[in-house]
Amino acid sequence: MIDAYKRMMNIEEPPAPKTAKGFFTDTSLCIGCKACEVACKQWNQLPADGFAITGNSYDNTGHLGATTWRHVQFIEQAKANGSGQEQRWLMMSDVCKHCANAACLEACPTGALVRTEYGTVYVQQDICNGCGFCVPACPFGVIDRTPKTGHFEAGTAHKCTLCYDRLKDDMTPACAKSCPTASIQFGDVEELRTRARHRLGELHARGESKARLYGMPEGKEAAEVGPLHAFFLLLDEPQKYNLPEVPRLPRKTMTERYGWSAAVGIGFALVGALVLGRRG
Amino acid sequence: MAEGYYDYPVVKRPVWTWEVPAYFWLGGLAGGAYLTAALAQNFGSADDRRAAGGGYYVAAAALVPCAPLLIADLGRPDRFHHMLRIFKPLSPMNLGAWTLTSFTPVAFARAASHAASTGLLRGPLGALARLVPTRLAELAGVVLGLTLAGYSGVLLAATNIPLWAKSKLLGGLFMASALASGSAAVTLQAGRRAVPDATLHRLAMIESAASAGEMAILTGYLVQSKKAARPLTTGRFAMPFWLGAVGAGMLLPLLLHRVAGRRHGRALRSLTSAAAICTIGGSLALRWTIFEAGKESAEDQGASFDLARG
Amino acid sequence: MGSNMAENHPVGFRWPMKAKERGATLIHVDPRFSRTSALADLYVPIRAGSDIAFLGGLINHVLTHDKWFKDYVVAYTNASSIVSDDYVDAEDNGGLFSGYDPKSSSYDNASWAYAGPAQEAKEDASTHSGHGMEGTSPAKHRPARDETLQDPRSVFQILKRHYARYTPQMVERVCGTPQSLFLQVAEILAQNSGRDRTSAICYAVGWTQQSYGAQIIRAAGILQLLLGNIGRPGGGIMALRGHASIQGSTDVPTLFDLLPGYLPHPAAFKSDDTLERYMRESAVRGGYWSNLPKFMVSLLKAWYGDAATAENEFGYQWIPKLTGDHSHISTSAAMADGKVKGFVVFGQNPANGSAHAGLQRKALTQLDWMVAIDLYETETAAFWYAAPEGWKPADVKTEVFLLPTAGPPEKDGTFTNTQRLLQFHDKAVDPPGDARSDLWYVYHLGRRLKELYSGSTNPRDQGLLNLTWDYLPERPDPEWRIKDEPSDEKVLMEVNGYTVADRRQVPDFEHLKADGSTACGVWIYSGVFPAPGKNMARRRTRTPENYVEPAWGFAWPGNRRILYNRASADPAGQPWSERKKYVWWDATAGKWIGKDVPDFPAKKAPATPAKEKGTGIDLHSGSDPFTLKADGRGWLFAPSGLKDGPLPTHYEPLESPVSNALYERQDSPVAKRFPRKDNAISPPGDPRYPYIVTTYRVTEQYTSGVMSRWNSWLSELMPEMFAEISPELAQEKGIANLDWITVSTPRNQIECKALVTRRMRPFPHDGKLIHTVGLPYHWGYKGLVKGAMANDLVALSEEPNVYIQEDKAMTCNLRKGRSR
Amino acid sequence: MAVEQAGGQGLGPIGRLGMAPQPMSRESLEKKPRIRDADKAVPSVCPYCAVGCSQLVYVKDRRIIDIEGNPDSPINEGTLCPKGASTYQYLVNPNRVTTVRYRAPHSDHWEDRPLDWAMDRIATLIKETREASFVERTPEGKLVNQTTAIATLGGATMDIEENYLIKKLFSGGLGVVSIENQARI
Repeated sequence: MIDAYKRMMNIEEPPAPKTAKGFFTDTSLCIGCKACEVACKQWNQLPADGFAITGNSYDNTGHLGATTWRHVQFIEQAKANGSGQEQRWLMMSDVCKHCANAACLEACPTGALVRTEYGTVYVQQDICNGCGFCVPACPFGVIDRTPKTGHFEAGTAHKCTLCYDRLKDDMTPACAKSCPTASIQFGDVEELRTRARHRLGELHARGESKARLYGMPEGKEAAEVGPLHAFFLLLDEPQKYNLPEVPRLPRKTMTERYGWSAAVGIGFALVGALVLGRRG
Repeated sequence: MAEGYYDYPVVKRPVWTWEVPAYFWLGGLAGGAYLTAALAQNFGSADDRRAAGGGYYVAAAALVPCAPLLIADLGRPDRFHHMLRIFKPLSPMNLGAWTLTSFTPVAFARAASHAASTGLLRGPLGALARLVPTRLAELAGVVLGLTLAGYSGVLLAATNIPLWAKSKLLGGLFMASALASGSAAVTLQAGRRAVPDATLHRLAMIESAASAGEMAILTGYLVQSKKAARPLTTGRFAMPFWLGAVGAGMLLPLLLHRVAGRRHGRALRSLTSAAAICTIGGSLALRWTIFEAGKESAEDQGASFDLARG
Repeated sequence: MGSNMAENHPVGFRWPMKAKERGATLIHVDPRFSRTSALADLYVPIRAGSDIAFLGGLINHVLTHDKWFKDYVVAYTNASSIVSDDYVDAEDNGGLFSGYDPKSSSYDNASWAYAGPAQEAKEDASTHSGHGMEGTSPAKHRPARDETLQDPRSVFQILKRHYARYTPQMVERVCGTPQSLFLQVAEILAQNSGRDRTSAICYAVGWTQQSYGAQIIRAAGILQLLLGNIGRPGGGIMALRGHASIQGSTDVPTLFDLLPGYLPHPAAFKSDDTLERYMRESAVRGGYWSNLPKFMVSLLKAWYGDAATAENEFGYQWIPKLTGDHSHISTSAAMADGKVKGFVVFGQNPANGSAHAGLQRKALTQLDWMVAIDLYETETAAFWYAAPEGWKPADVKTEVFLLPTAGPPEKDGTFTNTQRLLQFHDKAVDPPGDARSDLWYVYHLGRRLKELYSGSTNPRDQGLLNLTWDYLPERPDPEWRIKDEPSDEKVLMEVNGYTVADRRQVPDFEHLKADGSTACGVWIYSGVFPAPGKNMARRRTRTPENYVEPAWGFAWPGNRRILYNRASADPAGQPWSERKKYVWWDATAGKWIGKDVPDFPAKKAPATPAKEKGTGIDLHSGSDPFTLKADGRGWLFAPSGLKDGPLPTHYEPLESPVSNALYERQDSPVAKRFPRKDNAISPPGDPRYPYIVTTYRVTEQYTSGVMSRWNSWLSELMPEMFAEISPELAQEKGIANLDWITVSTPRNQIECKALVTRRMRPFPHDGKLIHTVGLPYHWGYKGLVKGAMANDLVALSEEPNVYIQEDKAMTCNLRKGRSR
Repeated sequence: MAVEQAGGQGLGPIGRLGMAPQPMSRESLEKKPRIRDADKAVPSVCPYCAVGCSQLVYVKDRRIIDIEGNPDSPINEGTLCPKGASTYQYLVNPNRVTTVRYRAPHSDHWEDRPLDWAMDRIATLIKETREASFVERTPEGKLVNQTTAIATLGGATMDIEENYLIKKLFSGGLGVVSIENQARI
């Protein structure tokens, strides 16, 4: 009976945990070439999302989505009549953050979203039934569902898998492998964090005063979603990159919201009992 | 000039379509009707019990389209059963699926046992229905029904959509709306049968209490949501929200009940029925407008930043 | 400068980025703030077309502030050489050098020669040119020198005078670059050069696609020689070439004015009527080019095999003689006039990618037949029905073939990259359907033509009939479906060269002979296949202990990674510094050793004196590193080889909104214009075309788009044609971001969307602002994404030395709205 | 595995239901990179710019299944730019021309023709044009043995062996002088 249920529900014993893997995306090294975007699409055989110019600098991708798992942002900062030296063109390759406390994973009703043995967050395509709850749950707007009628894995949720398939063979994820300037670094999360702290120190010493890390355990952005397994070195405030200051984990406030709901229910029951009981 | 990256939204627009608010509405209505019926069974007079007993039928009937609606909204409807792959109360969606799955048979059983007790259901089926442990079903049904009525708002709130997540009260609001519509449905069906005016008055009073509570919570909700409420209170959903959900769905029924409070007979029946229809419709309008405006809210970069400020 | 490396060579840019992390300073000098600028330590804006003024300013700074590397300059350059008394510098002649003939718009360069007896001066007066300039260098092998550099006729003094007016103020005026920024660049370069440090300059078509492109590169060469940055690790001038094997197709070459390995192509307008005269004219007594006869005869033996004998000049007469300028641009003009009947296009797209694309398309309609060979339907293949001109197919007579071809993993073959590195790529799969490799097409076309001509006794057909053409493998590889694929390695073995008698591969070009006993297809590549089964281009061995990585691929010549690397050691043969140690003289072993293959006779000691009576590099001393040069020295001043002057001089582009601030002469006196009705060029300061327009590429697309616009992953990243303009220009014209605009030149007009960005800036010039319009040229009328073609706006013109059009600086007008 | 890595910090016993232990699917357990069982990985060179990045072309059942940067290369060390990373689609693409297309003079459409026929026809056209335009001597009597009525253009994205044969055939064999390529552009 239980076996039949497990078979029907595709339930298997998860593998034993291994060292956590992640990305350190150092935007100070990004040249905006978008190799990561294409390498990702190539490896994962993702379709293009359409052909329209946005007019927003060189970013014609716009945002991460069900079939875009790396996205390079282009932030032009310049003053009128400013010299070239004051001008900045920030580039940043955005990706799923693989949060320690992942809102999408917590929202998932089917267990399609799992934390893998590498500590990453992964959508199991043979489980996901496309309920769509993970989509608004993500505080970063990463995960999305493909249209129900489409050529690519229709109707299920998608996002960066941190190349789960490649990790199984100790291969570097496609984006990090392709990155020509090591802006995307892949490795053991702990080691990457050490590297990131060191790098930040270097940049601060060089006078890059606005440089900061985003997604480290000590950062306030980790308050709810926890440290990010794909974290960033930014050259400006997180909002400039569309990153929330303190990304929310919905579960944190859920009890309270249930409480209000229950209170209303109980209150109504009491009122009802009172109204009916008065004459009864 | 946008604070963030051009005017791109921070969070993703929900992919859900009309089936979801429709399901929330019906599920809530079912839970509310069941609770009202159960309250009458346990606390009401014989008239009340007779009048409100139809609430079980309402609950069962309202549940019929729920599962199909929920399944229809899935990206992969063929995998609907994965909803029950694990038990994960942390996920309101999972909790809801389990609740719907368990509440539906309970509600049907209770409706059947009620039908058997009123003689509507005879023969072997009736005999079977009489075997249903009424008290247990009632208790279980009330808990499940309330959960079904109450989780939907929490589900929406358990996201990062500013309109849904900013206030603490969306769960309570949907619960109140569910109870209002559920009790209204009971009133409505009672009004079609020969029940004493006093019972109708009492049912109307319960409904009014729910509507008044809903009104109060809505006010709190809007206040708490602050600027995040703008897609709902202004813009293209403002009209259906203010006129439909608030005006026709809460204020009008309250007014009608106030008028009905001093009436009897036909007038009372007409007024309570009209109020009930308004409440039920308003409940749908509330769910639909908040749901749809939530999608617009997802595109509000500033509201998202606001929501996620430390 | 002249390159947008981060965007167009992103993986190449990996290395400057690494260097930056290790403390190097990256400077980007460019009209646009590009992705390269964003990553550079210093971004320096410069008005498009003013590069020589900028570089001249740097040269002047280095000279006047005594920042030049004296030991290097005195020993290794021709700074001390004395120039002919007849020489008149452009400074003293309104921007023209001596020897200018306004009628033919050309120079007689006799007066630019080193001072010497009349007879030798005459020997110098060659008209040879092109890539073979070094080989044909007639400069006197041991010119008179003044090592104190004080002689007013010395190159050093001429140089000083020539650039004296290229002051920071002048740079600011001409280039629009703030003086402070310019001086920063000058100081960084000066401080980062010398014994311990080197600086490198990277350029690309931002320089070459100007009417004085070669001279811009020359200016960089002068600067690098003065700073001691040539032949040394971390130094040099790096041409960032744009195509997988464009270096290879230049070396081999498929260029009209050259034979393989930069041998000058015989021409009827030179004294090339016999092989002997050709070789006498082309080979110089001094320097390595004295070996030219060995290379030429070996080439003829490779081509004509046994039919090439001493009696028939080794088949020399079967090689056609040039009768003029047969370059792509000139041929296009002739084609438009109906003078060309047949056209074979291998992986090219002139209907979109070449200058004056509209005229190119018209030219295609004048052909009798055209063969396009590509993986995709190009604009060129589709001109007869899809061109924007809207011709009715019924009115187009051209017979058109589109042959499907193979991509690199579908065939064996060798690419030569931008570092002269030959890398072999192995066949992984068969090409699909009827697609065949270009090698297959050329081989089987040749085979068929030989059949068609078989039996002909007409002398003019004998070249074809005698052409060695035995490339089919002994037995086809059973793995592949296509059985008649020629053996690529057989071709490469011919390219390497072999002994005629016993057909053994020659180990390198040192073993080639002028007596017909050796054959060699491309002498500079000799050594790539020194023995059967030993394909050096296919080597993929890492050498972690040596960053030069000598066992990865094969760099010509002779696997040398840095040319003239003798200059990495001081005249005594010792490294200039420990930090910059590269190649040095090992006195104990009596030979040159180091990280790289020494680009110098292996056992020639530093103290070896020049043999006054010798030939070739015996004429050079042991401290003359520039072995290809007749005098063994790096040329600050080019006494020969260039058609537009011995020293780079600032001229304005052929189309410019301003007049030349430095000279009376406005633009290049010898650049070729094509004065045709359909090729109007707007005059300087033309108010109808007040803006500068420059064309370029972006990372996400590739040239005319054939290799990227059929690719959805790339197309979605850059989906539409756009023009980049500054907010100032946008405001002046009432244009908002993404508005449609129309850009026009006297040739044509195109419409596209405006991308308004502060990355574009107006340049102040004499109190006015000069605006620049930036146009990527990736779009066309075929592909997943389509758009207007920037090359429609470009004029036919030719830089005089290398025949390249000017499209990095033109003038245009701009208006809001669509073109129709 | 540290709690932080596993995620779900601060979850109570109810919250952990369904999260720990967290079942996986068969597909997830069996997940593997598609190149694990490739028949071969063939070294190649990127067809785009001249940096010369080395690539590995993975082949299974005579089809390309993946193209990536070659980590052994001292030039790119496994990295690629977006164009290089898209090489797979450059080759495996439904828009590729895989038949010989022919458009007769004045015709308004392409037609597919056999490869052999096209090759014969092109050889004939070359011969005809050459015959009609060949110049042995200039009016001044200089031997030139050339034709200017045929021109070739290309190819900078082609192999040196191919360029060599083009030069050899068209120049040394046929007397064509206008042999040019992208380097001139």
